Amino acid sequence: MSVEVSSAASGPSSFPGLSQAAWQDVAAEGALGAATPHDVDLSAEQLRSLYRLMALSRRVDRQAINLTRQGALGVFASSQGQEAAQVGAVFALEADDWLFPTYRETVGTFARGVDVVELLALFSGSWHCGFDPYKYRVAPLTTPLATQALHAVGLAMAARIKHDPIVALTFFGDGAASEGDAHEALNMAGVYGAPVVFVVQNNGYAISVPYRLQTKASSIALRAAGVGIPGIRVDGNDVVSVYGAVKTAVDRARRGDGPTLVEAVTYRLEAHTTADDTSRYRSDDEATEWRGRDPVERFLRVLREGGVVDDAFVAEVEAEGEATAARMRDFLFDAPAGDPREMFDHVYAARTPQLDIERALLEQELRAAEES
Amino acid sequence: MSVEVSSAASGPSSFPGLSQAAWQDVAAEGALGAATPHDVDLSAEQLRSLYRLMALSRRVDRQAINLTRQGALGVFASSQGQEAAQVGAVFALEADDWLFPTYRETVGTFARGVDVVELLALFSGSWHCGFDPYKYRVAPLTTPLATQALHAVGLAMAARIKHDPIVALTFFGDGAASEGDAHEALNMAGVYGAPVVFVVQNNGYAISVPYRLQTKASSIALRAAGVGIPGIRVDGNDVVSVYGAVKTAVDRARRGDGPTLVEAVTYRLEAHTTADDTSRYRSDDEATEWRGRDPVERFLRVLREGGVVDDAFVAEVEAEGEATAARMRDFLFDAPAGDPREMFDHVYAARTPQLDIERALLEQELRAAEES
Amino acid sequence: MELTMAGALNAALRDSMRDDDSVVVYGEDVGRLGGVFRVTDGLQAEMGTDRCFDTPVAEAGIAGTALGMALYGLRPVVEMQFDGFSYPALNQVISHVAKYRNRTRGRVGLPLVIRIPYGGGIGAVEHHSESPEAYYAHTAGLTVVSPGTPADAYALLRASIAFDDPVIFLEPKRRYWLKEELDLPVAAPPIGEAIVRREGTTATVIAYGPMVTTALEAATRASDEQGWELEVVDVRTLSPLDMGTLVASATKTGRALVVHEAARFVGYGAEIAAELSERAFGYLAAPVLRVTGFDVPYPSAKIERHFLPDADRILDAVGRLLEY
Amino acid sequence: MELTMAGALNAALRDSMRDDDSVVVYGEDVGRLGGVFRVTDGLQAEMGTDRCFDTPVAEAGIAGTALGMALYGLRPVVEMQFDGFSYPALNQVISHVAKYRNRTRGRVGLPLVIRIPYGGGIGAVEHHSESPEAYYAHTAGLTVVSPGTPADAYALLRASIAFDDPVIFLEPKRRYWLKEELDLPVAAPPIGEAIVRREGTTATVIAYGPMVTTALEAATRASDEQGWELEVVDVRTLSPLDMGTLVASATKTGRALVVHEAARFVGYGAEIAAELSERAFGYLAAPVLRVTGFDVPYPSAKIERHFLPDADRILDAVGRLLEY
Ligand SMILES: Cc1ncc(C[n+]2csc(CCOP(=O)(O)OP(=O)(O)O)c2C)c(N)n1
Ligand SMILES: Cc1ncc(C[n+]2csc(CCOP(=O)(O)OP(=O)(O)O)c2C)c(N)n1
Ligand SMILES: [Mg+2]
Ligand SMILES: [Mg+2]
Repeated sequence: MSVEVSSAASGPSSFPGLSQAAWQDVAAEGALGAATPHDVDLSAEQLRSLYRLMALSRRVDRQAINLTRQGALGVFASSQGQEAAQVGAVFALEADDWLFPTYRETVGTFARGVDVVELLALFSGSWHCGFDPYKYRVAPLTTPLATQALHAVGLAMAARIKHDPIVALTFFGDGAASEGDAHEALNMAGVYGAPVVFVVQNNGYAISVPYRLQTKASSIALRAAGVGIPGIRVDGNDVVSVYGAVKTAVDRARRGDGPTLVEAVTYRLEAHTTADDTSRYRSDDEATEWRGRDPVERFLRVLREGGVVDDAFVAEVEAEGEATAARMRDFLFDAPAGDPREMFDHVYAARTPQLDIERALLEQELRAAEES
Repeated sequence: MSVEVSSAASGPSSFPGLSQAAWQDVAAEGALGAATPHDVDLSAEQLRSLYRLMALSRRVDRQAINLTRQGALGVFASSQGQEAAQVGAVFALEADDWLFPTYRETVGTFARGVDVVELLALFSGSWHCGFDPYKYRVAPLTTPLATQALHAVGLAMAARIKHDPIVALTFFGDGAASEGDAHEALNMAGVYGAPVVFVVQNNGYAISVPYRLQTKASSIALRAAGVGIPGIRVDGNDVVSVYGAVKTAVDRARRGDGPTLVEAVTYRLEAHTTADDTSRYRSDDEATEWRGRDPVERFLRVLREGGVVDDAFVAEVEAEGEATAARMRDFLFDAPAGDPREMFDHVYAARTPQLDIERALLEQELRAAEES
Repeated sequence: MELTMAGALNAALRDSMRDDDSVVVYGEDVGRLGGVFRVTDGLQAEMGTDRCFDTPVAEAGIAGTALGMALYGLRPVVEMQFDGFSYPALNQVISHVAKYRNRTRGRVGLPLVIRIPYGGGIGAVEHHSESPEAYYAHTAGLTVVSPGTPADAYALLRASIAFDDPVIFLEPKRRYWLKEELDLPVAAPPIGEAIVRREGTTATVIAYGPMVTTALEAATRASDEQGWELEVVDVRTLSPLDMGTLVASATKTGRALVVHEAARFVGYGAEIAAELSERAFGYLAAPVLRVTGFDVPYPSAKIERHFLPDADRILDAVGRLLEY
Repeated sequence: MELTMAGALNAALRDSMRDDDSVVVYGEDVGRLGGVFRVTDGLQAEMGTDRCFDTPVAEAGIAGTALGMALYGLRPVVEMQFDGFSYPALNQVISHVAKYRNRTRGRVGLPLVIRIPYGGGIGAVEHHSESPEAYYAHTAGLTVVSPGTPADAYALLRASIAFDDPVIFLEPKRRYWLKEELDLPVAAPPIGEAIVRREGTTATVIAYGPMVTTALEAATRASDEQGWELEVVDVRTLSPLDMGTLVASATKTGRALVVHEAARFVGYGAEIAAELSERAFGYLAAPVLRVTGFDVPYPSAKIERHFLPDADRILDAVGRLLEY
């Protein structure tokens, strides 16, 4: 992480005269190239794994929405339509790598191996983060937009300082990309050559606000040029392309060649969250069009055509999905509220005298409630 | 300012198969074109004005440094070496346009017409902003980096809503460009097509931190591509080019065609402020090299060669500079401290009861001090 | 007409925009969607996209551009979508919004309103139930307002929009659905005045925002169950604070407590307790007590009711006040 | 060896880095320049650019990356160049740094330190003399420390770096040049303990950071000029606050005041006044007074001395305490 101290910026030097000036223009559209083909190295086994994770993810997502309707979750942010972007991206990670998700990446986080019941704690209201970040090398699902991107950069900087060949991958959305923190993260990652991969899921909306009101840029990937790091724009509904693009970025980071910004263009098929009403801001036609590009069905079709999966495998995955859904119902319905006294236990490593006093007050309230 | 609600982002759509992926790469260097010549429409009269303002600015700056050494100013941030960037830029504004400067743009603000004694209040410690922003259409010199860029965008948005054909110009530095606020300002200006011109003076340093530790981007102008607005990189030591580039941007904004980011590449010849010590972080050689590109001397040379100015004119400007310097000495030396009771007067439009109590306490302290 | 607090706020925005062309409303999802709580519902349709529009997700940007707009003579009313997402704007608010009039020696006032739905009790996920009033109230130059009733929501928001200094307008989101019979436009005391919502003699309960309802409920129960007559004072304007009304009540009853959801330590209640202890010294039969949320990050939905002050916790504190 | 507070802080950083490889120091200009106040002088030269390095100008970035580093097991010590430039990091600090242990149910502690030179009295331009302690102290999950002497600067900074929770370390910049004879490493009470710096019987003066010197000066003058023996308590750790020491002193003297530079309204002193009024109720012969900066944005250099509490203002308040 040692960075050379350079001499001053040197730029265009000209002094052409009194009625002639000179300058360089940045092309308005930036420098996004045409889509180019890349070979991707995925075995049949891996392709099946990808399908399995996407199909399970879809089932988990549907079950979560149902659990919300039934009151077992307070709210849920669906990933339907974004399975390829999320699963394809996390599939490019190695065991020791770290993931920094948002509230939107439940299925990517699930695909990374986090137990689905622990994962949904945020939405069930049992605790903010229900899993152990160190166990899974996954940071908490984060709601303040773009903030976790900086955490990923910091962790990647630390790994570089320690000479650990690991990579941090962070997701954020097209909306979050407008936040100052997103810029600071991209720029700092560039300066330190931090081994981090930024995966922007451009799903066309930030709640009700469509992409064209979010930025004038034709692509979020163009932000990369502004901070001097590589950028990639990929079809976020094509899991192989997402995997290939993110793997390229992950490999680059692991090699010590610094960060990459990958924009995966996709679409959120469901509402922003279960509390949202899409009819206020987008047409059914639009959603229908995107349903035609459903990443799970699309992938299954190609896999079947390629003879990579057969009916038995698909049925097996379906059964596994049902079992997972059953587990969600079993553990999330009427899950115990937990002991309210615990709210005092994790504020600091050790409880302060003031917290002891407050805990005693709550204790007394709880006892009074029991008595009456 | 009405912005169309678009359909979802549509991006690369491909589904090439199982071992072939496809994506678009953003070229690492972005899309900065080569320097191209542009005609600039400046009369001999205007050229002389430009020289006059730059030469006066230099004199003002030197006097300010001296006043700091003598204790009349608490600190001062020199613009020496950056006169072309600042004067060239503000020269492109019309009377009704607005300027949003930082602590660095004293000479640009002076060139805009702000009284030099009022201007230096920030540094003399008599008040934060010593001039009336509405009188000059100049916002206060701002120290929290990049914050004023958002104020410029907001003012420009308001002007658009009111259909006033004015432009807001804001300066910031290569360091400030790393702040989240800079990104939010650029992006929001793009979204609303706000008539604002961002002039980044890339002077190679943020205090001691050289450009190469500030960002990996080869140019700050490339940020423009990331937010879909036009970007320009110009030799900041060539006043004609700066004027030409900024005028192009100002005209575009006034036409209703939105914001532009102009990067003026320049160099701060003096220390960051009078409290800074350059020997800790940069070589004399580097500064010497840039002194060879001194924007004031360079311009004077071309003007003389072109027969635009003669010795008499230069002498006249010099005399005006001396008079200005004398005025600075007269009004900034032993300037009265001002009445401390005034600190309660501008917190709100009307003094609150609590402030009345506090003012009474100070009143009593002042009376006690007088008595003893 | 019966209106919810959200409806009253919506009416206040609409009426202000109708009366004054310079009022513009913007923020995340406030346009087409009408806001995640529908407080801006219908404004874009009626007023057009110049007067009510959506922004990118950029809270510093929202606050910073509002400053620029106010500098140019508009009266922006901007929304932070949730309390926990008002923090990215704190630098703009503390460094500039609060200080601009003073920085410019009184030459530039900023007539702008920052609306923030705040507080807990709605079963939300983390960062959506914060009570940030102390940050704002401590910042000189800000006027901080929080209504406790639909009528006040209407009257105070209209007054805030007409105000010539920046107002942080804290909307108690768990009371958005609180209903009241209203004849618009309602009259109410102006910004800067507290109000006695219920007269009493036993002790004074000082509340604001979401806790006004809770305090009134406690007062009803105190009277019914214990025969205690609590005087409930609604602060209404957190800064500048109407200490006169508070001191008058506390000196009358001789006992006072202040209640809020926010954490206790260096919370808003500390100011009231400290100042009452000083100004009513000699009149107080007991120390001023604070009934607050705990000094912990806001907890998850399933246990939030144990964090939030309720009538029981208030009555318990009144009992302690009476034991002195 | 005689050391200034800046020198003591520099020594603390150096010694911590020597003792523990996981300590890294970064921020704006802390590397090659050694910091604008030279507190990090020489660290990059000795420890290399992996252990001490400059950052782009991005305070949210500094705080946010520090969190990520701590998550990975390093102990980052980052600098906000000035108080007024710590505000862009508030969202990261309030939403994450303060809450991460709790968010993760105790699984992830964050051993990081955010150093902030703060306060006025050095003739600086606006935004360079802020006293933001109330914002931090009100935020559950933060530990807030401010040394008043060079010895404490050394000991508390070392303890903060060794601490397993995030510490906001507020350095009273006007005391950077305050000198003390020190034998390093100095021993001092740990984080969380206040200290009686001078014993007395007439009244208790509670101070921290830059005001410790001022309070001691007032105590000397009180004794010399009036024969009043003031007890001076240095808070040292603002959060969690050692109320035990404060209550003991106030109940002993029966009179107390708290002094700070920050504005009074909802300031840190309100907490101390409120809590002392409650816990020492019955022992206090007078209300707890607050001697503070005014409720105005920090003024310009030429009049800042009229804003800042000084020995005169303290003695005047002691006089009022004694008149009750
Ligand atoms: C700092 C911040 N501001 C506002 C919000 C409220 N909010 C939650 S999600 C959202 C839209 C995010 O859009 P995007 O980043 O595109 O992600 P998506 O939901 O589409 O996955 C907003 C504004 C927030 N969570 N954090
Ligand atoms: C938000 C903020 N952070 C830090 C500072 C402290 N600071 C003052 S000037 C400066 C460097 C700015 O560099 P640049 O933007 O390139 O402007 P220049 O001084 O070179 O004109 C820093 C870090 C500040 N003023 N504001
Ligand atoms: Mg989105
Ligand atoms: Mg610079």
